[in-house]
Amino acid sequence: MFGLNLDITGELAAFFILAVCAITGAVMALNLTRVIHSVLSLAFTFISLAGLYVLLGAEFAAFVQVLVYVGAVTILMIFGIMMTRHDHESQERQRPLTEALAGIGCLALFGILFFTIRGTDFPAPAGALPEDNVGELGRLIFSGFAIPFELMSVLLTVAFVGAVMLARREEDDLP
Amino acid sequence: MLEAIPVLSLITWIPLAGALLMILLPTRNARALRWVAGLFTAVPLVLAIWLYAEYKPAIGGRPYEEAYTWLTVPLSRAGAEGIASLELAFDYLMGVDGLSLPLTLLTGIVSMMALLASVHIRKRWKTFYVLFLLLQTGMYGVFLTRDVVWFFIFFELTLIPAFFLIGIWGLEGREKAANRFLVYNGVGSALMLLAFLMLVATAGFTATPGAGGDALRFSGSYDVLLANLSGSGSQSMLASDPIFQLSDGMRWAAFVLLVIAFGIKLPMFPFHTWMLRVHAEAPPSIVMVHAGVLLKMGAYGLIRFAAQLFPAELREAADVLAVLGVVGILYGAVLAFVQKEFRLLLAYSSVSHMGIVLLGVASLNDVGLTGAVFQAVSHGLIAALLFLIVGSLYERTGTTRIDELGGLAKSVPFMSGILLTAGLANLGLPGLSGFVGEFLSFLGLFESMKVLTVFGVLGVLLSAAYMLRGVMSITFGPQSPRYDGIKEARFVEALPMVALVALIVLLGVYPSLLTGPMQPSFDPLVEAFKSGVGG
Amino acid sequence: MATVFAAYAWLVPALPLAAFALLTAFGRSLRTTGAWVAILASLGSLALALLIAGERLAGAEDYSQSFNWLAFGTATLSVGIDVTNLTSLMMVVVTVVGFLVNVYSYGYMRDDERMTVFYAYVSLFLASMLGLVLADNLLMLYIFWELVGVCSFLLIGFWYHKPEARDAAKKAFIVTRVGDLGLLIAVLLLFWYMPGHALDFTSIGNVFGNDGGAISAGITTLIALLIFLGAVGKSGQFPLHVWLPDAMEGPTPISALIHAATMVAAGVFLVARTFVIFEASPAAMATVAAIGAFTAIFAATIALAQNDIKRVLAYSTVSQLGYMMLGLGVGSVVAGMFHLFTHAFFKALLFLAAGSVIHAVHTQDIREMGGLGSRMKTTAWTFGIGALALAGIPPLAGFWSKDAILAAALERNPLLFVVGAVTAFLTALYMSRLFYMVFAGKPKDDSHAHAHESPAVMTAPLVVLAALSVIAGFVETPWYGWFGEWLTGEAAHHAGYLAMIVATAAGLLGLYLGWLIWQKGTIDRKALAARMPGLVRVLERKYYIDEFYDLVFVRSLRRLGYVLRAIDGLVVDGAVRLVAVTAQAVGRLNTRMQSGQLQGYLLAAVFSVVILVLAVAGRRLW
Amino acid sequence: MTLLGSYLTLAAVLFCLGLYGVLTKRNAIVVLLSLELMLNAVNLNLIAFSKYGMIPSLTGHVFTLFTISVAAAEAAVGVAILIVFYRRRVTVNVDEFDELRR
Repeated sequence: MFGLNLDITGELAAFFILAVCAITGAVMALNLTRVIHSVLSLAFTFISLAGLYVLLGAEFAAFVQVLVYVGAVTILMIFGIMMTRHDHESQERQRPLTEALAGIGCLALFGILFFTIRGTDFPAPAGALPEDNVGELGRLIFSGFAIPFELMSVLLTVAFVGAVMLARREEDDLP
Repeated sequence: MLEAIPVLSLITWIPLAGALLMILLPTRNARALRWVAGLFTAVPLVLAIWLYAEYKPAIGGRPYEEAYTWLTVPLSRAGAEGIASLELAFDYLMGVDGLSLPLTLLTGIVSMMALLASVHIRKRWKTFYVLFLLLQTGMYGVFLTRDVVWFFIFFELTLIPAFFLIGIWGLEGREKAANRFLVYNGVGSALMLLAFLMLVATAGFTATPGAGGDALRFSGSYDVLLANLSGSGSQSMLASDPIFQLSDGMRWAAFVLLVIAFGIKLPMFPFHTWMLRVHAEAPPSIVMVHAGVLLKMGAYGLIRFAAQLFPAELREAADVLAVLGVVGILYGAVLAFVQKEFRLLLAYSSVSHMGIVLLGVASLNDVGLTGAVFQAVSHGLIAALLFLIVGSLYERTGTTRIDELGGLAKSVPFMSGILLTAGLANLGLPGLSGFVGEFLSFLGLFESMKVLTVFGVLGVLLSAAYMLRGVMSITFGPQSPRYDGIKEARFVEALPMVALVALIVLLGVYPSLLTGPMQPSFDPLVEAFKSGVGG
Repeated sequence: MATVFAAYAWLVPALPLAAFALLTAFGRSLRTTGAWVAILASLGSLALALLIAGERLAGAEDYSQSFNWLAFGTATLSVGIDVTNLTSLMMVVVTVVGFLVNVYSYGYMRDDERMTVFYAYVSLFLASMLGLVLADNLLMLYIFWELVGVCSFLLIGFWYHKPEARDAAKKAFIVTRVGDLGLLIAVLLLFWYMPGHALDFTSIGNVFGNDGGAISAGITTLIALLIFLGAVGKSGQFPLHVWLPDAMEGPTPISALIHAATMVAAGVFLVARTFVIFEASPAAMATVAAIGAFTAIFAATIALAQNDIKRVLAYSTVSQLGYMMLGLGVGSVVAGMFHLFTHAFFKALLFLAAGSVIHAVHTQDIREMGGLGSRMKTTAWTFGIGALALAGIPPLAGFWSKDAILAAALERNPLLFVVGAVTAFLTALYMSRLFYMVFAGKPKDDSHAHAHESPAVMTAPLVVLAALSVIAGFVETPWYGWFGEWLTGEAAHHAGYLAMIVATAAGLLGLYLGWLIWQKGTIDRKALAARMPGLVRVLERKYYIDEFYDLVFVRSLRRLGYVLRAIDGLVVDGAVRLVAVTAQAVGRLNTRMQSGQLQGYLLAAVFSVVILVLAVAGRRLW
Repeated sequence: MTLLGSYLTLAAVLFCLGLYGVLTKRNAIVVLLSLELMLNAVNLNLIAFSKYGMIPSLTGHVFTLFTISVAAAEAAVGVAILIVFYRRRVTVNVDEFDELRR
């Protein structure tokens, strides 16, 4: 599957560029010491993923991805950073054992996933997605998935209220 | 007439209904609570007596059986050939036979007596009676259900109320005693569950041949297990499939698990230590139920499951069981001899007497099995009586230590007389019920293991030594002035005492009353022992 | 002749049983009425027993009747009654003595506030004893055997507040239980070896009577010895005799009824009842004879050195029971049962007379008595008759029965005969000692000077028994073997006059020597005792057998108990605690791993997932 | 031959990177971010399957949308908790998050 006899199509090329961007962003987010940098490089990853979504024909998902992740989540995180102090990050204790174990665990998990993916013979898709998939998506959400959708809105409201309640500074809540 | 109503279910569930009703009653009114508890204990007892009177040994318990399917879970066919459908069923099966009938009656009697004795309970009556009624449902259920899943449920149902009853209303060391009780019995239950799962998964199926293969139905029905394990079960082309055959190793594993599980409950020799604390610390009315009925669930389980399902294995292991029984008899007796606390003396005495039950089971003949059940019932009554008196004495004197008591025959001649009678019954005096059980067990075992029996018979001598030492130190001799003013038994205490003594005498003089219904139930089992084939 | 009354034989034990039930239920409110109930019940039994015996004398058929008691698939245990000459004889003995003792107790126990309890116990005893006698099979006999034991236990411990009575009762119960175990095992053996699991005496007689073909010789001997072990326990034979003297802590009428006339004789009765088994085993017969002879002489020597009036009589009882065993052991049921028959009367008489003495002087120590003969004429006279009968002086009852045993022994084994003769001499010696120390001489204590004769309700039974002690022997004399013929169907053989002469001579010699020592003072007994201090002490301490048992059995059992208790606590329970401690340690270790930090938990979860996936689906990856 | 395998592999890479971050990072904000990364990897899978799966369907898209919404809610609550925690302990170090133990 990863043999060199692949035809270099436009999709492939775009996939590779975006994949490299996404991975780079993620790796940098983990490696950078300052939190704000991490957030920004992760935002880069999110954007790359949005590109991949477009590539996969999920324009609406890509749109939401940019809107929510890059627009909302990242900004939320930055606010979070701004409201807390991060001046002792440099003198962090090193935990080589934990890190090594976590590395081994993650690599092992990746190995399993990789070999599984490689060993699986994916059948060709039996059809194609509709051309106007945003409209189709809308119909789907408001018909078949109407109840989950409504529940989702309730969840968001509750989360919103909850977040406000939690973060509200109360006089008798001070340390 | 009794056949027309679901009498077994009524016996089992009426106490539970009483418990639910009682939750609704006001807590303050102890009198009303007591009457309600009494009513809901008395009704099953009356039904049990009625059932006992109606029961025809020749017909068996068939007219009273109840069977309902509660829930079926279809299982995937797992690709096997020749199976039309496969389902896992949870049935509600109730049944009675000569083995469970006497124990059901015992449960009713002892529960009633313990309820009368519970006048000593001075705090939180309501909770006490609710738990007590729950416990009754569990005990009746254990003896009356014919489904291993329900057996397990009922078995556990006895555990939890008993735990709280010991832990809340016990004497000084109650928490520890309750913990011991729960841990040991929990282990026992776990082993039992494991064995049951093994059995249900391999031998719990019935196959109905049909178009497109057999319809297989797995359930916990005891009768199905019995039939399949003895090879006389439903014939399916799958019955010969190795998956549905317990290998020898598996059979042995299940057998040993069951023996240990019920051995803990009995208690069998090395597993007895939990029961000492319970005997010593639990409130008297609960010890009555505990020694009177709960321990007998071990005996019942041993015969019902270990013996009836695995006669061939039991035959192989009979020597070991008999040795354990004899060791238990002598060990318990010698230890009882040196105890200073009367309740502990009685606890070790129970160890000793349950060893006799084990002997009866290990004897592999109808005499011994009759003896084992008789001994179980008789010891239930005697232990209940003994602890009833112990409770009454403790309430008056604040101690049951042998060296602190003495000469009580002076101030409480009636109770002393009852105590002496109970002691004599416990040491196996002929004419009282204790003798019949012992004698039959020894008689049964003597057929195959003569020398061992002689050692067991030595226990009879030792039991005389420790019982007389205990009883006579309390009632005979000069009375300490401390106990001059103590009062004789009240009517509500005297009534169960007299009733129990009367029963003990009755069974001692006319044992056929109890053995009559048992006999036919043992016949197939004895046949199986003789032929050596499972079943 | 038709069996008219035998059909009602079950009433003989049932009457006292009913009295027992009545007294137990309403005891407290009855008092003297209760005593009358018991007395009337025993009178009823006596009358019926006499009627049955009369019927049998006229030659009625044996009567038996039985019911299923317990049924199994394979066998049936039954209960039933069996009226034969042997059982009707025993019935008469028991009811006569029982009735007389009941009457006597009315005077003796008059001041005791628990008199109805006493009568209840006595009635229960009579019922059990009569049940034992009538039992038609060994199991039923065993049941009543234990019941009489427990009645004996209850009555010994009647004065429960006395620690000695408590200990004596306990001892009596446990020591006899040792013997009972033998009987129990014999029953078990018989059940499995007898064809058809039959335990009734008729079947036993048939099986063993036909030279025991069905059962091997070894098993026969074993069964016989085990049955004999039961008899040894009940009849106070060596080495299980230790309980009987202690049993004298009970009220004296009880000593007369249970521990002299009836229950202790049950062992002899048992051997007689199962005599076919013994006859089938020469070894068992030899054992019975040897144990009997040894017990006879052994107990007689102890009786010489005891100072408690009842203990002397108790050892005398042990000795005489040994005599009966000797009689049985040399093969003569007639001799053994005859001696049982006569002994019941004169020993009951002696005990009741002793009770009369104790009632008067409130002590049991013969060293404190003396000179009572003049104040208690009836008692003294009747006691004297009893003593002479016991000493075997012709023509009193004891002479004839003792002669029958000695004659039988001479026929079988001269050594046993010599032992018997020496015992007869010793018996006469200690009886004369007892008589002289109690009734002759001067009062040792002023208070005893005012002792007076007991009321008529107590002396009347003495007179009746004395009369019986005189005449009871004439039913079986060397010239008139009617008793033996009636009992066994064949006349007893008598070895001529040698035994008779020797027995009489031994008795007279003993009496004379006793007269010399304790009455005339020709032989100074203090000097005699000083010559053999060791022997006297050994005899006084009863050969240290109690001490020996205490050391070997009681103490070692208790020590074993302590060891086992330690083991139970440390090993059996310890193993459990070890499991608990291990579980706790594991738990503590786990607590430390529970740092509360999510990342640690998650890491563990990741590894778990990896391992799980590899374990479940690892093979499919490659 | 589709690119499905490649997308899945990429998602696996991102997932494992996110997991590594969650496991090792001290800063609670970075942990939250890594969590988002893992969720994104899942989303990528969903969308990839919705196009290249055996039966292409828009259900994957719908699920992605839901996931994103939940992730947003989660991030909001997460940050709020973080701030509350910071107010109490004056740190955002995950090592100090041991309330489960107390």
